[in-house]
Amino acid sequence: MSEAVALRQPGGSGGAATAQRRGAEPTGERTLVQAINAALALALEADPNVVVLGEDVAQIGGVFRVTEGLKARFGQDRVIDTPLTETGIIGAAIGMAIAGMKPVAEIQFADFIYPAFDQIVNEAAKYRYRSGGDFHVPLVIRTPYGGGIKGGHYHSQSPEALFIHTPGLKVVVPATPADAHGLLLSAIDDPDPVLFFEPKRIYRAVKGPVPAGAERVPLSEARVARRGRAVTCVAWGAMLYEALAAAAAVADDGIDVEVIDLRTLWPVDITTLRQSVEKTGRLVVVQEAPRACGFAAELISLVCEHAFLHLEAPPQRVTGYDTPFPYTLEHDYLPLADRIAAALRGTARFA
Amino acid sequence: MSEAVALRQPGGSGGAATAQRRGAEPTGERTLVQAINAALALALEADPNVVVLGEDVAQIGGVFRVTEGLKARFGQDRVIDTPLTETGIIGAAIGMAIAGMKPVAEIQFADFIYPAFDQIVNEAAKYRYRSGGDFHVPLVIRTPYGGGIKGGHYHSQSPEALFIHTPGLKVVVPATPADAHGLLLSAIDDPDPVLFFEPKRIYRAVKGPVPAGAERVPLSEARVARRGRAVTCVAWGAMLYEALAAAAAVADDGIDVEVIDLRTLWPVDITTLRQSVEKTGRLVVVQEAPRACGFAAELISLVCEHAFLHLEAPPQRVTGYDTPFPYTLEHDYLPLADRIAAALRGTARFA
Amino acid sequence: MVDSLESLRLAPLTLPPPTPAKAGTESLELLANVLRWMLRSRFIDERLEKLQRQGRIGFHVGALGEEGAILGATAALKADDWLVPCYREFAALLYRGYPLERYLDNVYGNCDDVVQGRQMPDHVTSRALNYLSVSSPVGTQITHATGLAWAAKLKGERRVAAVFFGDGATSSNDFHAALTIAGVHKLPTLFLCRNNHFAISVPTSQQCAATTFAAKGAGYGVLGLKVDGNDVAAVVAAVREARARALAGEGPTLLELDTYRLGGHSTSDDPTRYRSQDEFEAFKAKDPVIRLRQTLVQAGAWSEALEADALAQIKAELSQAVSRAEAKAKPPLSSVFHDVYAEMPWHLRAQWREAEAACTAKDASAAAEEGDQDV
Amino acid sequence: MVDSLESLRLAPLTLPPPTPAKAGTESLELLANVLRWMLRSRFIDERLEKLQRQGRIGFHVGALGEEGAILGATAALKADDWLVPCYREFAALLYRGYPLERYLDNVYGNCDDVVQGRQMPDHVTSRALNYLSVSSPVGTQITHATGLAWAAKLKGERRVAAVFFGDGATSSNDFHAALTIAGVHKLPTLFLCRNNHFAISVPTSQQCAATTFAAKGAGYGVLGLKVDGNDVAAVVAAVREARARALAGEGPTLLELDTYRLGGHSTSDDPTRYRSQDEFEAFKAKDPVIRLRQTLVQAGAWSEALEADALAQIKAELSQAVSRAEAKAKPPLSSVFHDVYAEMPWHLRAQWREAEAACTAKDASAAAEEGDQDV
Ligand SMILES: Cc1ncc(C[n+]2csc(CCOP(=O)(O)OP(=O)(O)O)c2C)c(N)n1
Ligand SMILES: Cc1ncc(C[n+]2csc(CCOP(=O)(O)OP(=O)(O)O)c2C)c(N)n1
Ligand SMILES: [Mg+2]
Ligand SMILES: [Mg+2]
Repeated sequence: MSEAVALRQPGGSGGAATAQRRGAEPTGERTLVQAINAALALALEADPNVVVLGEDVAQIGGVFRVTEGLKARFGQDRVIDTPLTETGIIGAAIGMAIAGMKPVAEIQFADFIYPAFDQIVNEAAKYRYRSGGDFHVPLVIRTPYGGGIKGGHYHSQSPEALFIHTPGLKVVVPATPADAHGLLLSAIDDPDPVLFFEPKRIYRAVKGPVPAGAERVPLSEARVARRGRAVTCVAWGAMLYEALAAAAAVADDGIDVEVIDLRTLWPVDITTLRQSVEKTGRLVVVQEAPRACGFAAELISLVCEHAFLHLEAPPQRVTGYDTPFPYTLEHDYLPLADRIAAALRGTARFA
Repeated sequence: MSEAVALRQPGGSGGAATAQRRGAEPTGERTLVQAINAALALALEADPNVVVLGEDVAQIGGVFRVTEGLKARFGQDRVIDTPLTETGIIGAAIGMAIAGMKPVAEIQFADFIYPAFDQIVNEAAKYRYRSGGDFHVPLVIRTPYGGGIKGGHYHSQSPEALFIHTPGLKVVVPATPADAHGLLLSAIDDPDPVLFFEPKRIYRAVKGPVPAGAERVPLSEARVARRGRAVTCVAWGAMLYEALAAAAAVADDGIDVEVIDLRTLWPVDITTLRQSVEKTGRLVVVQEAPRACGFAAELISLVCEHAFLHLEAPPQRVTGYDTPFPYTLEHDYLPLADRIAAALRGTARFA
Repeated sequence: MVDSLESLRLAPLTLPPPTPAKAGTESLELLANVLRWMLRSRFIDERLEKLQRQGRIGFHVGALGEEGAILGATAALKADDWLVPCYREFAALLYRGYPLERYLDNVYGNCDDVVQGRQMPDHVTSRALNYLSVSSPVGTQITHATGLAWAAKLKGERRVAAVFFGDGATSSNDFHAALTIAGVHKLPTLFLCRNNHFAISVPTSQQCAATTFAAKGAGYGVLGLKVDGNDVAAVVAAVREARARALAGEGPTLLELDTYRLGGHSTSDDPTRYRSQDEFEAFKAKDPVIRLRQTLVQAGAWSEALEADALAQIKAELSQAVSRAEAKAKPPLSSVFHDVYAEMPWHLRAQWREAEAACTAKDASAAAEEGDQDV
Repeated sequence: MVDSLESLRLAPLTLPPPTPAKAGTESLELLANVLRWMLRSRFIDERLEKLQRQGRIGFHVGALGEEGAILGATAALKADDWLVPCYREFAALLYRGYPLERYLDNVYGNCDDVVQGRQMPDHVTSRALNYLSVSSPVGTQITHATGLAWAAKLKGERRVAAVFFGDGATSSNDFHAALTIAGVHKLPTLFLCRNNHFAISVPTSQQCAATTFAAKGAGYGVLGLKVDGNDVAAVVAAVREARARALAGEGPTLLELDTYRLGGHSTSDDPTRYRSQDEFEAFKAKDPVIRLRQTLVQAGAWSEALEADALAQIKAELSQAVSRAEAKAKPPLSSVFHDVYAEMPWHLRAQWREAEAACTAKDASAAAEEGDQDV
C-alpha cells in the first residue's frame, strides 16, 4: 500500500497539489526535485551572493540530480563541488555567510550531517548570540532526508529533533513541490541558519503545480492539509501522504480527521496546532524518526502545556521504532498509513 | 539560594547521602570527584582490559582532577593522554572496544562531544545491530556536564537528549557520590556504549558515603529521593538538589512532593515513574537543557502514554530556556529551586 | 626496510608490468591465486550489476579495476590481522574464506544474512575472519583500525590492523584523527588508501591539492608510500614490508595504492557524466587483471585453461548462491528489535509488540481484501 | 617569493635576535610600536590574573610569551583583512583599535559587553574591526577563515583571512577540513599556528609525531613554513610574504609560529604539574619581549624612557577601564532571549515572560525575607 500512497497527491485545503486531481496540463506539474532546482536557480539568479556547494553538486548535479544544470548555467564559482568533508562544507559556508554571502550547502544525505554537527550546533546556531548580533550566519543546509528508498541505516535517517533541540536553528520540511519551492526561497532569505530537510522518498513520487515566479511561502506557518473535527493528525514530509491516506481510510468508518502539515518544524506554528486540538480534543503525531526524544514528544508536551483541558484522549505517537533504520523491513519500520489509521481509530474511539 | 542548595545533601529514602546528616566520620565522606576516581581505580585494578583515555587525563589527572593519580598507579599505557581530537578519542576507543578492551574515554566537557558525534551516533550506537551481533562496543564515555560553574555557552551544556534520541546508547547521570561510584562500575561492566554525564556543578559540592567495595548500582533503576503523595517531581544530576530544596520549600505550604532521581535516563525506569504518577496524578520535570525536544518532553509523552487517565493537572516542565547557555545570568537560566517550587505549587493547586 | 619500500614508490605506473622477480619473495603460486580471486571478484561484480539492473537486488558497490589493490593487499596479510573494510572489499572477505552464499544472503538481505537484512547490500561482516562491519559513512572505519592496532599493541599481540579507504576518505575527520594518533603512539596500523581517482564524481584534483596522498604521511610523522596499485606484486611486497615495520614497532604506514575505478561508483552511478571516454580507455589499458595475467603467463604460472577453469568454477558457484539466496525468506520482524542492545529493554519489547500487532492487522486486512475479491 | 620565505624557515631559533636589517623593509618604527603593544599585552595579562585570583573576574586566558607571534602577525595585516581569533589574541583586537574599556566590559560580562555577558571572559568580537567572534571549541574558527577567504576571492576583494590557532588545534577536524579546501581552491587564507608547545598539559611530542607542524602543509598542497615566533621581525616578514602570495593568487600558507607559553593555559591551570622549571627557564631566556627590546635598543629605536612611558600609560588606562567596567550593572534579563534569532519567535517571548515572572517572584520573596529580618 505504502508505495502507492507515496504517488498520490495531498488532499485537503492546501491547494498546492490539487491541480493533478483536476487534470491540469502536465506542463504545470513539477516534482519536488524540479521545484527545488527551480528555486535554487531563481535564488542564484536574483542574488550574486548566493552560492551552492557540496559533494557532487556541480558536475553531476547531485546524486539525486537536485542541482542539475546549475553549474552549466551559473558557473563553477557559484555551484561548487567540494572535497569530501562535511566539516569543511559547513565550516567554510559559515565563513562565507559571515562575509555577507548566502551559501546553500548540500549534505549528500542527512545521515552524513554528523561530521558537521559541531559546526552546526556550536558555531552556526550560536554565532549571532555569542557575538551580540555583530555577526550572523544566513546559511541554508539542504539535505535529502527520511526513509523509504531502501537505504538502510545510513541513507534513511530523520535527525530533525537534534536540531530543534539546538537553540538558534530553524528546521523546515516541505511536503509538496509548491512548498518546497516557496519555503526554500524563504529559507534563503532568512537571516538565520535553516536546516532544509528534503523528503527523498517523495522527490519524484509527488507532483504538483509550482508558481513560475518567486513567491515565498512564509516560515513557521503550518498548512491544514485536510479539515476535520474528530482527531488532529500532525505530520510532515513524506509521512504527510501516509497521514492523508490514513485519514481517508478512517473516513470510511466515520472518523473525520484534520491533517496538519507542519512545513516548518521549528519554530513551530503553535497557533494552528492549538486551535486544531482545541477543536478536536484528540491528537496523533506521526514521525519517521525513532520515538524517544523525537519531535513528536515536543509537540505532545506543547499541547499539554497549551491545551491540556481540551484533551479527550491520550495524545498518541506513531513513529519509527527506537532502533537503527532497517533495510529489508523498512516498511515495517516506517509509520505508514496502516499504523496511523489504527492510532487514529484508537484515539477517536477513546472514551 | 542556589549556591547553598548545591552544598546540601539529598534527602529522602535513597540512603546514599544520609550519613552526613547523621554526622558520620568525615573519613567515610567522599565528593563526586573522589567517588568517580575510586571507581575508575577499582575498574583498572580488576580488569587489565580497562583503559582510561582523553585529553589531559594522565599527566595532570584531568582538568577537574577526576583521574588524578591513576597514571602514576597504572602506568601511561592504561591512562593515556591523547592528542586534541575527540573524533580520534572515540573512534579509537571503539576500535579498542571491538578488540575486547574496555575503554573509558573522557571528553573534557560535554560541550566538546560534537566532533565525536558521528562516531557515537553512527558507529558506536549501531555497531552491534549492523553487524548482527558479531561485534559490539563496550565503551564508556565520561564527560563533565551541565551548568553552574560560570562556563558560558561552551562549558555548561547538557546534551543528553541527543543521545537518548539515538537508539543503541545508554545514558547515565549520577547525583550522589555513591551512585556515581556504583553506576560507573555498572557502566564499565555493560556490554553496550554508555554515556556517563557527570554533573560538574556538584563535583565537589556534594559529599556522601561511598562503599569501599565494588558494589554496583544497577542501570535503569531510578531512586525515590523523597517520598510524597501530592506531586511527582523528576530530576537528575545537579538539579536533583534544586528539586529537593523546592520540595522542602513547598512542604511548608503543605504540598507533599515525591522527588525521583532518575540516575539512568535511558533506558528509563518507567515503572517507578508510572507508579509515582499513578499515586500523585501530577508531574513536574526538571531539566537543565534547553526545553524544545529535551528529555522532559519524552518523559511527559511517556506519562501520557502510560498514565494519562491518572493525570489531574497538565504535566509541567521547568527547564533551561531555548537559548545558548549564558555566562553572567546563568542563575536566571538554570531551573533552580525557586522556579521549581513555583511549578510545584502551580501543579499541586491545579484543579 | 624503508629503503626497499622507497624503491617501490619510484616504480613507474606504466606497462609492461614488473616481472615476478621484482616482487621479491612473492611466490608465483600466491600471485596466481590472487589472479584467480581477481577474476572471481570481477565475475561477481558483473553478475551483481546485472541482477541490480533486473531489479532482483537493490544495490551493489563493486571493485572493477581495483581488484589488484584489494586482493594484493589482502594476500599480504595474515588471517589474524584485523581487516577493516571500506565498502568495496567484498572480495577480501571471500578471499579470507567467507562462504559465497552467505555473502549473497547479505546482498539479498534475507533471513540468513549475518546482519539480518538490516543494512544495504555489501555491508557484510565476519567476526570469525577478523573482518569488521561495513559502514556507509565515509572514513569512520579509519579510527577504528587505529584502536584495534592500539589494543593489539597493549595486549602484546602480534597482529596488525589494516584499513581500506578511498581517496575521498582522506578528507574525512577520521583520516586525520587516525593518522594523528597512530603516529604519536606508533601503532601497528596499515592505512591502505585505494586511490581510484574519484569520490563519486569528484576527481582527485578537486579532492586535494597535494601531489600525492602518500605525501600526507609526513604531516603525521607517518611513513607515506605511493605504490602502483595495479601492480599486484608491488602491492603485495609493499604491504608485507609495512606489516613487518608495524610488528617491529616502527609504527604505521600510509600506503597510497594508485589504481582506477573502471566501473561506476555503484549501481546508482553513471560515470559518463563526469569522465571522458579517452581517460577511461587510457586507464583500462592498465587493468591489473590484464597486467598480472600477462606476467604470470610469461612466467608459465597461468594459462588459458586455468583461466577457463577459474571462470567456470565461479560461474557455477555464483549461480547456485544466487538462486539459494533469492529463494530465502525475509528476516523475521523480531530482527528489527534485536541487537540494539545486548538485552532488549522494556521499550523495545513494547515496540516489538506494537509492530507485531500492526503486521497482524495488515495481514488480516489483506486477507479480508482477498476474500472480497474472491466474492 | 617563496625563496625568501624559505630562508626564514631556516632561521635558527636561537639568540641573538636577528638585526632589524634582516627583517627587510620592516621599519624600526613599526617594530617599536609592536613592542609597545607587547608590553601592554603583558601588563594586561598580569593584572587580569591578579583580578582573577582576587575573585573579581571569573577567568582569563592570556598570551604571556606569545606576544611576539600574536602582535607581529597582526601588525603585518591590513585593517581590511579578516582576523579570526582563537581565544588568546585579545591584544590583536586592541591593536586594531578596540577600546580597552569595552574589552574589560567583556571580561566582566557587564551590560556594556558587546556580547552582553553571554560568553566567558575574553570571548570578544568586533564587526567594525573585522575581528570574528571567539569560540571555545578548539579549531572551529579555522574553517570559518577558509570561508571568509573564499568570499573575498569570489567577490574579488583584495583582502585575506588570517586565522590564529594553537598547536593542539592542528589535530582538530576543522584544521584538516580548512587546509583541504583552501588548498584545492587556492584561497587567500593565512593559517597562523601559534605553537606554544602545549595543549593545556599535553606537549607537542604527544600531539603529533611530525617533526614540525609546518610539515603538514605538504599534505594539502599548501606551503608550510616554520618561523621563529619569538623573532618579531621574522614574524612580520613571513606574514607579509604570505599575505602577498595570497593576494597574488598563489594560495594559502600555513605558518608555524614557534613560540612558548610562559604562563599557565588559563587562570584555571597550574603548569608546574606538567613541565619542569628547567624547561621553563630555557624558554624564558628566549622571551620575545627581551629579544625585541634588545634589538631595538641596539638600533636606537627604544629606550628605558620609552618603556617607562608605555607602562605608565597602560597602567593608567587599565586602572580606569577596570574600575569603570567593575562598576557597571549586569546585562538585563532580556539579553538572555535576544539574538538567538534575528526576530524573537513566540516560544522565546513566552520563555522571557516566564523568566521575568521568576525574577519578580524571587525579588518579592527576597524582599519579604528582608522584611522578616527587620522585625
Ligand atoms: C560522511 C559521508 N559523506 C558522504 C557520503 C556519500 N558518499 C558515499 S561514497 C562517497 C565517495 C567516496 O569516495 P572515496 O573515499 O574515494 O571512495 P571510493 O568510493 O572511490 O572507493 C561519497 C561522497 C558518505 N557515504 N559519507
Ligand atoms: C573541541 C575541544 N576540545 C577540548 C577543549 C578543551 N581545551 C581548551 S583549550 C585546549 C588546548 C588547546 O591547545 P592549543 O590548540 O595548542 O592552544 P593553546 O591553548 O595552547 O593556545 C583544550 C584541550 C576545547 N575547548 N575544545
Ligand atoms: Mg575514490
Ligand atoms: Mg598550544
